[in-house]
Amino acid sequence: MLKKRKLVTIVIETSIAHRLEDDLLECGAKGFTSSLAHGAGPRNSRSSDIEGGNVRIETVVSEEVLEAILEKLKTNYFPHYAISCWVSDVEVVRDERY
Amino acid sequence: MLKKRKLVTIVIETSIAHRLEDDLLECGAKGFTSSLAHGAGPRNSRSSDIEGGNVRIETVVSEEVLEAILEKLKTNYFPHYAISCWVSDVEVVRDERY
Amino acid sequence: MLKKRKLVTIVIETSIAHRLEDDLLECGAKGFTSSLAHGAGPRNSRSSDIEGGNVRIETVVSEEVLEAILEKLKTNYFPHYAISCWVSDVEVVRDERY
Amino acid sequence: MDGLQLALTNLTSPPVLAFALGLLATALRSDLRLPDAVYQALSIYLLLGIGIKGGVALGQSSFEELAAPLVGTLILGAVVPVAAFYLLSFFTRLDAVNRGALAAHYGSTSLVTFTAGIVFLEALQMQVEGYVNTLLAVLEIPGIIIGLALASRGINRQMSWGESLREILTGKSIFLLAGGVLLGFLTGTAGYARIEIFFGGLFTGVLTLFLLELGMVAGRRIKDLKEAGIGLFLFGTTFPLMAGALGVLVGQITGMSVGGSAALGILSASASYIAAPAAVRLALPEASPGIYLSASLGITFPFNLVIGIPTMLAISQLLEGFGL
Amino acid sequence: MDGLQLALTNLTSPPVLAFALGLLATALRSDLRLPDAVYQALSIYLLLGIGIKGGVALGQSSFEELAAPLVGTLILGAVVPVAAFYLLSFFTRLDAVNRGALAAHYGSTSLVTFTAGIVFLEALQMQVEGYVNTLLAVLEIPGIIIGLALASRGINRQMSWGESLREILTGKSIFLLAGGVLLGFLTGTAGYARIEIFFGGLFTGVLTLFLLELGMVAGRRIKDLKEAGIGLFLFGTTFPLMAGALGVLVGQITGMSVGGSAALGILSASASYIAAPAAVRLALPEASPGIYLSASLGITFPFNLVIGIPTMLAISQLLEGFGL
Amino acid sequence: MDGLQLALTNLTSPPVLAFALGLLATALRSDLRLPDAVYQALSIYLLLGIGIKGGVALGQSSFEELAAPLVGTLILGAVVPVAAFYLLSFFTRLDAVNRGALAAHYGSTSLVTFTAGIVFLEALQMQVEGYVNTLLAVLEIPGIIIGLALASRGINRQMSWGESLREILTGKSIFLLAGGVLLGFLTGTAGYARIEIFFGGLFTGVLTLFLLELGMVAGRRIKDLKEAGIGLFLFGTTFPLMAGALGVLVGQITGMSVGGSAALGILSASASYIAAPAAVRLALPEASPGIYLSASLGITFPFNLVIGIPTMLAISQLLEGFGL
Ligand SMILES: Nc1ncnc2c1ncn2[C@@H]1O[C@H](COP(=O)(O)O)[C@@H](O)[C@H]1O
Ligand SMILES: Nc1ncnc2c1ncn2[C@@H]1O[C@H](COP(=O)(O)O)[C@@H](O)[C@H]1O
Ligand SMILES: Nc1ncnc2c1ncn2[C@@H]1O[C@H](COP(=O)(O)O)[C@@H](O)[C@H]1O
Ligand code: NA
Ligand code: NA
Ligand code: NA
Repeated sequence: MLKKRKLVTIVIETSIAHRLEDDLLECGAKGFTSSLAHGAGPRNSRSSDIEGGNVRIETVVSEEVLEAILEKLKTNYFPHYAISCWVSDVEVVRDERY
Repeated sequence: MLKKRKLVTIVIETSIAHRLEDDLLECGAKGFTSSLAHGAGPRNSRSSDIEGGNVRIETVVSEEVLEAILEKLKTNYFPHYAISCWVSDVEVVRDERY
Repeated sequence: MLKKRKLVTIVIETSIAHRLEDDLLECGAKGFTSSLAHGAGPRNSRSSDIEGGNVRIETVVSEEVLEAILEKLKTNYFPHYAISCWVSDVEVVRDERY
Repeated sequence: MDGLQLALTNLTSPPVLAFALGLLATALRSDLRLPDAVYQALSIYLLLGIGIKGGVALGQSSFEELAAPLVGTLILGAVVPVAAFYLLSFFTRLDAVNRGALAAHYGSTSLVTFTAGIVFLEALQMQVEGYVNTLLAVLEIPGIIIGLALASRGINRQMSWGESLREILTGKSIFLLAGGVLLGFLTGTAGYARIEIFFGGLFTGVLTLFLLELGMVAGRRIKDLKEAGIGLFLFGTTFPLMAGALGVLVGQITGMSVGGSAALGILSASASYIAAPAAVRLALPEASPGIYLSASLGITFPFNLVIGIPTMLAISQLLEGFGL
Repeated sequence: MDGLQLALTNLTSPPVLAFALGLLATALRSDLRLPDAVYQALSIYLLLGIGIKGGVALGQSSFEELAAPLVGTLILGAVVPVAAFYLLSFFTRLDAVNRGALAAHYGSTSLVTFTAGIVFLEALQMQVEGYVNTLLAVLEIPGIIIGLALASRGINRQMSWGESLREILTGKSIFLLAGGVLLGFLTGTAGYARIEIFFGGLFTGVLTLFLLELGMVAGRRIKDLKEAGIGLFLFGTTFPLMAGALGVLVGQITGMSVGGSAALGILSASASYIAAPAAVRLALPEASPGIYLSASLGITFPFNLVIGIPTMLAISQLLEGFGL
Repeated sequence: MDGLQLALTNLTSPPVLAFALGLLATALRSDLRLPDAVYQALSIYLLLGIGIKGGVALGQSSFEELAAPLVGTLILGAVVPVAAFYLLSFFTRLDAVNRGALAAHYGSTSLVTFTAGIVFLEALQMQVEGYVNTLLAVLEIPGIIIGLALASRGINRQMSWGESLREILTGKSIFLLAGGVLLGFLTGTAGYARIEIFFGGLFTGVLTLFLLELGMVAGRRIKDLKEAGIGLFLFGTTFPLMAGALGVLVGQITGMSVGGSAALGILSASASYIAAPAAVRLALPEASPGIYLSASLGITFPFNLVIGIPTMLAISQLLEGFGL
């Protein structure tokens, strides 16, 4: 009954968050959920404090979309921005939505 | 030492959040954690923007309680409301609390 | 390509959050992400309401650091504070960061 | 001041401009966004503030002064939603559920439209009775309940009125509004003097910020409008004029001033998009927010800002001319 | 103005009414909730603002004027927590840890009670020395530390006083209060004039909003009260009167006015529920928040709002009559 | 008033003291933290507010009055970033990308420095032309774009200017500032009167709270400063004086008053740390925030607060003496 999907959680400095949200949808994600956060990390070089912290973005996606997202992150985000990303397995009820 | 439990994450429009929190406890959840969020989804038909976004609710529960919650969601929430829900496996230390 | 790590999620009353964040780094976590939250739980004895809710702290760590964190929680936090903690499996791309 | 100038005064008030700026932000895909927590806080402030003002005014008004307008407003609160419900079957092909939901919105009032109207009237040095704030609170609730009652005929399931009513009446918008009236009434002018800078002096400024975000919300809904259809569009622009004119009439008949009657007209013309959507969402999930939000926020709100508000004043001046 | 009227003036001030409204919201299970971020911001504003006012007043007062009240307040800050600690073994069967925690709360002060008191005194056109704001900051800290010291006897583990003290003194409440005093002192009246509308003019309004939420918090704690027991209830209602009377006495002896002495009495009568809980939580996790929060927020705060505040004024007027 | 007193007036203004308090909070490892949502809201308020003021002033100024200063400011906006870019190769060994990023920051302006300057000038009863607020908005944007253009030579990838420009110009800081100017211009003094308490009266108070948090942010960056190197430090303290002097000169030449010229000098001396970092981050990710934020927020901002602001006034008075 429950279907398997991937949950991608991304924490990114505020100034880039809006662009990333657009990119996620472009990669095929059908939705996302964002909330404000702050934190510390190994890099810590960013403008985010001044912009008011980080944004924590979650998106539940299929395997294929996951691939596309990770690809995008690797080219356009990881090299430059204060960003953290982790992936986990989740199950959803209404699988046509994700 | 660590015991298995289920983590249910629900994102729901603000106006319904309070009712859902009550329902979770009624289904047997021993607690929940809520925070403000916003997002986009496939349905996007809701009053939540006007109410100030979504609420992201998490609850760690046992298998049985999970069943009860999903049942409740299916009857009372999924058909009507802007809601997203996913389930994952977690481990807890103090299992009597969840 | 993706490497396995542990995601520790901790919900704790606001007044203790800053100390816990320091302790996490001391235990070897290389970073954390915090956001404001509120909730209900089985204990519900705390000063957090008055301080403005809870803080929800996430940290992605290795197995060894996880052990250290759980140890610390068991001695210094669980007995006294309003705190909830769960652990799940995640995968990360840039494993040297976690 | 002629009609065009009137309209211009209205259109260049800071809250109205901020709403337009919000629409622009969405159109340009700006990353501007008022944090959710702050947006919620602003709406708490606005609801509580207007409630308090209403309560203070209530305490200052004599029974004779208030009785007629109050009764008139209650009648208005019953007639408008019923009229909306039946007129909608003329304008659209919506089912009873959605018509009831819309009736709840148009029967209730919009705090923001009302305040923009007051800003407008004050800019013209029009006198407005303080107790119109009280009338706002009074007009807020019956429309919602009548609308839901009308809609309930259209649903199959048994509606649990008891629990629904509790949820609606303790819902944050109505609780704040009613609680504010209570607080204002009990504290009186002496108490209000101590919080006047906060709840009075800042009001228009806070509203400006709030409308900036509301403009963005409305902007994101613009594509829903296309689906709404021409019937809903016609309803959303003609019904406010009818309901508003009725409101002005009630004001004039019950002895209110030109400005006060215009304000009551604006109240009656306005469609709720804070209290009503929340209540309808809770009690009537079958109704489509795409329809009622598009109509109240997407069509009627801007229509009232631009046309409805000055029209209500014109009608009031006209009726006054008739010696009503 | 007789006693009943006094009490009524106090009870109908906007902050007190907002607290009652918050209690009501919980009782009715309203979904109203001030977002956490906003609640935290309001408390930052209140603490910094009162600190700044205290600092400005400090800069305006001459040494002669201030010396006696300052010394008196420091003595008060030492005596009250010790008295609370020992009296508690008379009233209750609590262990040293919990008695110490309570001593920290009652030895410290409540900004909110104090401000409600000032609102009350000002409504009666009573003059209050500006430096009572400074005394608040002075009285805030010693009580907490003495309470913790008393409690530390009851715990087995070694308390690391160095780190604990740093954590407490840099904790946000105390940092804001002390930092505000510094800022106010350095900027003086000229600088304060530029921020007076913000930190002064809005203060009561912001407090009103804050108390709305605090009322809800207190409402959720009401069931804890039952567990608290009759002893704690008696302590929570009689101790404030004793500590308060002592405070008034100190004020009168050190040459403060009727209003100023009443204000110092209110400070002394009040029990902290912002700074003290945070500090106790950090340094004394063994103590039960269910006990100290129930007592300070659930019992003593409303007691002071309703009875404590006017009583302190009455005592001050009485002592003044004795020619003290 | 001699130099020392001038500096003292400046240093003891509430916003400057709050910044210092924020630095202290970080140094003491306080757990104080303005919630992210509130911090964002404050910056929205400040940007929109200053934009509105600029727009209102724009509407009040005659074309003759404004034309020369406006042209002068545009020239300033082009010259300063280019000068910064080339001087940086003298002061440091940074590559073109990082020099371009710095040029964008120093070519743009700091709202906070500017406001602190205005607070300072007003404390000295200096008259300042209202339209300097307009000049701020004008000076904000060209520097950023020129800086990015200069940097783009240093990067390998193809820069997509179209999309980048859209992202920058609709980015929240610039949108709010420009949108505020529009709103203020359209609403005029009559409309502004209705929101003056909110956007005007509270401004310095809100800025004080904002700087408290900004001080903490700056404090957390202090260790980055060590890595910055002596060259950047020299640039960050001498360039503002040069750019500032140029700004004062432009002011005096274009017929502005002593105070107005000093204000334009302060604008020109200031380095952006709200709009520019966001824009640079989006369009020029290769540049290191550790460098440009350290320079603008860590070095130049405090330098200007303490030395730059009074120096600009001194230069303006000097030039005025020359009869310019
Ligand atoms: N190990 C981690 N666990 C959770 N969040 C992290 C972790 N490392 C970094 N972050 C988050 O990612 C953001 C960016 O990290 P960084 O690029 O290292 O500055 C930080 O501000 C944190 O919010
Ligand atoms: N794939 C997804 N991943 C994460 N969150 C989602 C996803 N889809 C929807 N949501 C969240 O669920 C809310 C309701 O979705 P919807 O009912 O489609 O409007 C959205 O506002 C998002 O916050
Ligand atoms: N089962 C649960 N699932 C999610 N969050 C929980 C759960 N139980 C407790 N919490 C969170 O942990 C906090 C502290 O719990 P407690 O110590 O029981 O008061 C609560 O305020 C909740 O935010
Ligand atoms: Na209506
Ligand atoms: Na006390
Ligand atoms: Na500059």
